[in-house]
Amino acid sequence: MITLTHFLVVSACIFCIGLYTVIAKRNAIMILVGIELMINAAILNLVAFGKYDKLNYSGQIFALFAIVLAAASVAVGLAIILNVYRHYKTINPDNITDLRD
Amino acid sequence: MNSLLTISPIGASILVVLLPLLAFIIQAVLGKKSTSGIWSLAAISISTLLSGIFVFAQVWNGTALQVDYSWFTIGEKTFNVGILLNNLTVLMQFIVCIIALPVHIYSKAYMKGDAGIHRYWMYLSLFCFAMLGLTISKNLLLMYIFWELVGFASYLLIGFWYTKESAVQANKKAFLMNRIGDLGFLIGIAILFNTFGTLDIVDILGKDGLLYQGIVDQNSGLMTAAGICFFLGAMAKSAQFPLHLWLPDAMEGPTSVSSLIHAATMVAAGVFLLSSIFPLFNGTVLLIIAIIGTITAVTAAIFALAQYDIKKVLAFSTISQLGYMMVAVGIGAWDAGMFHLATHAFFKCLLFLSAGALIHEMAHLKAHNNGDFDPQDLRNMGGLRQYMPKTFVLMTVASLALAGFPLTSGFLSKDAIVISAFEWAMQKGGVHLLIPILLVLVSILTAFYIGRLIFKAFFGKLRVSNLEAPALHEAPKTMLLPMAFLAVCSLFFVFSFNPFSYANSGILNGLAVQYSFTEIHALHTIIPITLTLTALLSWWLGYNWYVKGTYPLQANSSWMRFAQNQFGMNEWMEKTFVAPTLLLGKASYWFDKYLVDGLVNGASYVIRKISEIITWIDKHIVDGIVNAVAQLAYELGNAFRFVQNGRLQNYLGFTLTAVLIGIIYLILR
Amino acid sequence: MNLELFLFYAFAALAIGSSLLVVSLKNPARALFLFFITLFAMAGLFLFALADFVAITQIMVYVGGVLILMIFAFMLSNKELLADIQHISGSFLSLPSWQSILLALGFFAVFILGIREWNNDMPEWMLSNIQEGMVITPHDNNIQQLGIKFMTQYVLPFEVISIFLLMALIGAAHLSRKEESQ
Amino acid sequence: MGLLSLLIFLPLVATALILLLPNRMQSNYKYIALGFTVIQFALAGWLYVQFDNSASGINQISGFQYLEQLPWIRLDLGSLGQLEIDYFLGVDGVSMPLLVLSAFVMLMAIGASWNITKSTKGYFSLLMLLNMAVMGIFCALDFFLFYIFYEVMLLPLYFLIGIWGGANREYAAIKFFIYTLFGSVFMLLIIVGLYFSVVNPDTGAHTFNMLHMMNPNNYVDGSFFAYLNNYYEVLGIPARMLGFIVLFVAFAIKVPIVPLHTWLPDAHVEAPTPVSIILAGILLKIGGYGIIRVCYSIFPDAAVDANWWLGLIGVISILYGALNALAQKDLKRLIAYSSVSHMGFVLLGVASLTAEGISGALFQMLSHGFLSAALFFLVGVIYDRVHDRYIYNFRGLASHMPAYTGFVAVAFFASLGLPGFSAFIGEAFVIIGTFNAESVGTGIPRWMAIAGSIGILLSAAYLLWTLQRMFFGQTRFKGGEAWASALTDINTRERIILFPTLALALVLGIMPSLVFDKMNATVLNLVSLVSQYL
Repeated sequence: MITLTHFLVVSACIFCIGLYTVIAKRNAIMILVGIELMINAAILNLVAFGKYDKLNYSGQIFALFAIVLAAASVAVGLAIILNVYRHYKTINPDNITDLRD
Repeated sequence: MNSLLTISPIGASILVVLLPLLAFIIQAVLGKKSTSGIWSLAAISISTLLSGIFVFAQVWNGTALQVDYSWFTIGEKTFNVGILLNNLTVLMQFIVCIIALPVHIYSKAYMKGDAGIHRYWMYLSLFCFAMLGLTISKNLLLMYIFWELVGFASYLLIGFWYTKESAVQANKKAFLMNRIGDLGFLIGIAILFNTFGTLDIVDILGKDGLLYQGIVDQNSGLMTAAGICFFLGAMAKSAQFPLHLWLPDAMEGPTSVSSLIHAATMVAAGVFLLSSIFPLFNGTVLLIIAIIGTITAVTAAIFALAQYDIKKVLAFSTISQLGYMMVAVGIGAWDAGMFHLATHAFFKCLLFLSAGALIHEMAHLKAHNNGDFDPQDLRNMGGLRQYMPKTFVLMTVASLALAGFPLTSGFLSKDAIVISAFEWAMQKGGVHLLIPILLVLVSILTAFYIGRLIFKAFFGKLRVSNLEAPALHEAPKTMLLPMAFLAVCSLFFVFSFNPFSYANSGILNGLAVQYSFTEIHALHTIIPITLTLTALLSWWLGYNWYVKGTYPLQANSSWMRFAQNQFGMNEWMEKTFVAPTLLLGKASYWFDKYLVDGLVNGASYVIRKISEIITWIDKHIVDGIVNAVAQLAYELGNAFRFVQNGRLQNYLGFTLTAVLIGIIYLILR
Repeated sequence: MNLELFLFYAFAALAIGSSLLVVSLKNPARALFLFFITLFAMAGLFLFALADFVAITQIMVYVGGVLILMIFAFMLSNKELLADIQHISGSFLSLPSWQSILLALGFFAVFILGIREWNNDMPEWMLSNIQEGMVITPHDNNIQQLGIKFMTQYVLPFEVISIFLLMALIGAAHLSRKEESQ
Repeated sequence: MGLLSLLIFLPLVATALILLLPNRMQSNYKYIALGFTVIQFALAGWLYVQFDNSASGINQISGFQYLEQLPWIRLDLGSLGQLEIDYFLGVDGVSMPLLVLSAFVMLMAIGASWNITKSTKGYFSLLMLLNMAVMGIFCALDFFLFYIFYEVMLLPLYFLIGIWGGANREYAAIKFFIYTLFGSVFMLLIIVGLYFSVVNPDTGAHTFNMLHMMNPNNYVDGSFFAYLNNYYEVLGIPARMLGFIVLFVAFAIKVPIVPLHTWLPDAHVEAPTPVSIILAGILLKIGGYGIIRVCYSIFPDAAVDANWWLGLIGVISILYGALNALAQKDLKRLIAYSSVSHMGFVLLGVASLTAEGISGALFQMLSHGFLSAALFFLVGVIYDRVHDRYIYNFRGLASHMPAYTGFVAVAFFASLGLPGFSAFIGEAFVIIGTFNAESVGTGIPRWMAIAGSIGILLSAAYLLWTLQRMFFGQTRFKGGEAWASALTDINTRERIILFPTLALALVLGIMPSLVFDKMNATVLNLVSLVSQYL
């Protein structure tokens, strides 16, 4: 029997890996990848919980919304990354420190 | 205006004074364009005429006239400009005019060709203005003004050749010594103003003057002080011992100036002043005047014996004669003093003019031969009688008058003084007799030194060697004529028709002074005879010594040199007054610079140092605390600064860390 | 242990393992391809949660769209890629930075803690739905139900999200176009 | 707008005009300044002629003329009452001649500034500002207004010395400034003290009106400066005496008196010629004026007590200044010290408290005003030409520059007190008045008069000595031929400036009534005001 806890644990693992990617990776695309991982973990949770809501299908529907949003964010994010790259000739966020004090 | 048109004595006298002023102004405006002196000459001529005809003749032995114009008001006191015409003032004014005129004429020839001749005429007119004004002033303040102006004109004329160092030293000395007297005069004025509230001579000293109204005790210390102060003024102007030092030096001026200012008129102003305010003096002051006069007469006569400079001899002679006049004032016979003043003015002026003629010729001789000798030195002269016979005659007349030889004016006036002095001394008795005896001695000395001058200058041979004597010739007519005029005036008949008795002289009768002593008839015969005989004796001696060449004394003996140096008084003065004053000046400047100013600068230094200390405290302690706080904040900030490194991921990491910590906190709570 | 559970563990292990590899690989190109596997595994996991349509969408959108986009973007941008491939520097795996690991592990611990707590106290609505049998079963026609829900109950979010998607795409296109002025 | 306001603020218009005109019209500034000062002088002269001789001034408002009184600052201070500051102007016999003198000296100063080239804009505008302040000081009858003008005057002077001065100008400027400020700061304290002690009898408010301060009835009983029931003491000095001393020191610094005079030689020597002229001609007079207008009129009781010391200070100033002058080798410094000496007569005359003495003192101020201005101008003449004024570097100038020497001689003789010139009248009457003082009982002994007269002798000594050293003898200059060609005789501009000055000295010396008539009533009133406390 696959319980909810199984999903949650897996999703926690994926989320933490995504978190790590976002913080640690020195490549903007990889950061995007990390974000996608975290979104996927979230979607997994949505879907897992959605199993117990047959009346509204809310889990699956919001999972779909999230997928769409993720896609949009990736599109925009990539566009930004391309611009950044054009501008700084690098996609290593460590080298882009305009926010620095 | 009216008074001027009708030529009242007052108007005329004002005109007499103002004409030279006008000449002075015209000359000043024209400057170098006018060298002829015509303006000055015209002014003094008209002045003399006016003074003689419209003033002297009108007022002499007539009623005294006076007029006042309001000048200015200070507080409640009004000061007037007044003119007083009485016998004394018109006489003085007339004397000044009558002396000034020949001198002007003489100067025309004497000063011819001098580069500064325009200044000469200007100064001379200024002097005449001041001197004439002085004579008729009714107000002491006004008199003081003219008194100082006279000194100023004298200053200018002494320093006429201002490139000559000795001349400018002399005029400075003259002015400063006169200033001492002037201060006495000023203090005297202050005392009178303080006592009487007015400075009007008539108001104070007139018949019913304030002096007699018991405002102040005549013998009080204040009045004595006033008398001494005025006498101090007169001392300086009339070159009385010890303030006489300026007069011999003043001979640096042109000789014509010396004759007018430093022999005849200005120096006599002191006597005139004392005569004008005579009632002011009490017994003490008069005695002081007499004593000082005697000392002056004696010392100056001694100094005159040893001088070689012809003008210096005459200068000391002037001082000595002024001493006589002072004695006359001091014994109360100021009319005799004025009489002597009048006669002395003529013959001394003549002596100077003659000396001027000699110097003129000697200077010509020097210039002609490119010689190197002092044209004024008696030792260089001699035998001039052959070349300048007329000058010789004129000068001899003047010398006789100076020596008091009968038939001359000097005989009359000198006798008047000496006899009066004897009478006064007899009255007082005792030590007072010393004064007339000394006067007799001076009279003998006078005869001797003037004889010495004549013998040295005119007899024997010209002592300047290797020169062609014929370059010498008689003085020009323009010079001789005024001299002749003065010579005539040096004879007895101008003053009295009786050549042997001064009692009938017009001046004495006109001034009519009430003597305090009784007349002793015997003296009136004894003294003139004694004086004449001793004078003759001294001339005989002098002739033997100087002409025959049997000079018995060491010419360079220390006594002679001592007398020539005026007993070293100049040096003594220099050492006692001038040097210490200058030293005091230097000391006070040192004090000012290093102590007073040093104190100020020191204070500023101290304040600067204190402020530096405070600045240090402020910078390192007060501000230090503030800075330490700021530093701490900075260091803290710097410590956490790496947070703000611009790396998105780090931001995110920190945010998440914070969230994580928050969550853990919530869990553990 | 039945097959279902086994498959679940397999998929889970695949997802976690591949994502770990994605993270630790130095070469981004390889990482991206590994990410592909992760997404497939995730889609598989969705199936176990009875969300077949979501799983399909996941594969279509992510694998067919997003990932291709990423690879293209990567190819377009990263000139260092070739250099990285040519000079394989250091280890095969990139070195993780310890702070990030700490943070990730921290979060993981918190999650696990949360899950454990959560098991003891399930929410009301889940318990009531379980009791009432309102639970999706493998026999339900999910796709039909989803379509009905989208067109009825969730029509407004649906329209909003479609417009949003349009905006995002236009925005992305605008951002990524070459600026003509330069 | 009253005539006095016009007189005061005319220069301000000139300042504005000068500041507004662009720099390329630089050469016109001096004409503007000259034009306005001429108008001002004419106005002052007209006021002088129109001045009613019988005005007694000092402490009666009816004795002042050309009065202007406008409420200026009225501030309700709650429990402290109303702050009452008036714009109150008026002149009496003391200030009227000084106004004319100021305008005249200003005219001279502008004439002397003709060759100034260094930033003329600033120079002339500062000069005009100074002009305004000086005029204001002589006209102000409100103590607050007086103080404002007094302080405003410092500023332009500081810059004029500090920027356009000689080698050591910064030192001199700061010294001058601090000296004066030192005095005036304490003056402010006394002004405030007076303010709280005096009430305006009409409004009942405290007032800065100087005329009210002169009336004992206006003092609040028991206030700090009250006449009656006043037991206040500071360091054992009674309050009113303290007030007198502080005010006296403030003005005495300006006069200057002897221990406080050291700013003067430095400031005079370093200042450019026109500023020296103004310093000597006007600034020193402000001190004397202040002593009469403020110290003696407001604190007559204290003045009477302190009289002996004032006389002594006067005598010391006379002798000390003269002795210092005797030791000087710098011509300008010599004249600066002679100023100290001559201004000592002013103090002595005022201290004598006799009509003659005070009149003499005022006359001496006027006379010294234009004579010292002329002397500084004359120094400026040779300094302009060879930039040297060391006495021993010149010899026999008389042959080289006869006209110049003529002017110098006249100026020297005029200032050493030759009768016929104004200084004589001033000094003689100071001496006479001081001598009289003992009879009147004002506490000035006679020996002070005699000691003062020695100052006259010394002044003759140093001036004649200078004349002898610099002007007479054979011509010889330190700078040789270069100097000989540089030392051209005095030019027309300089003649135009000097001639009226010396002529004025002569005219006033011959007709002192021109001045005495105007001031007589005022002086008598002052004497009667003060002598009731004798």
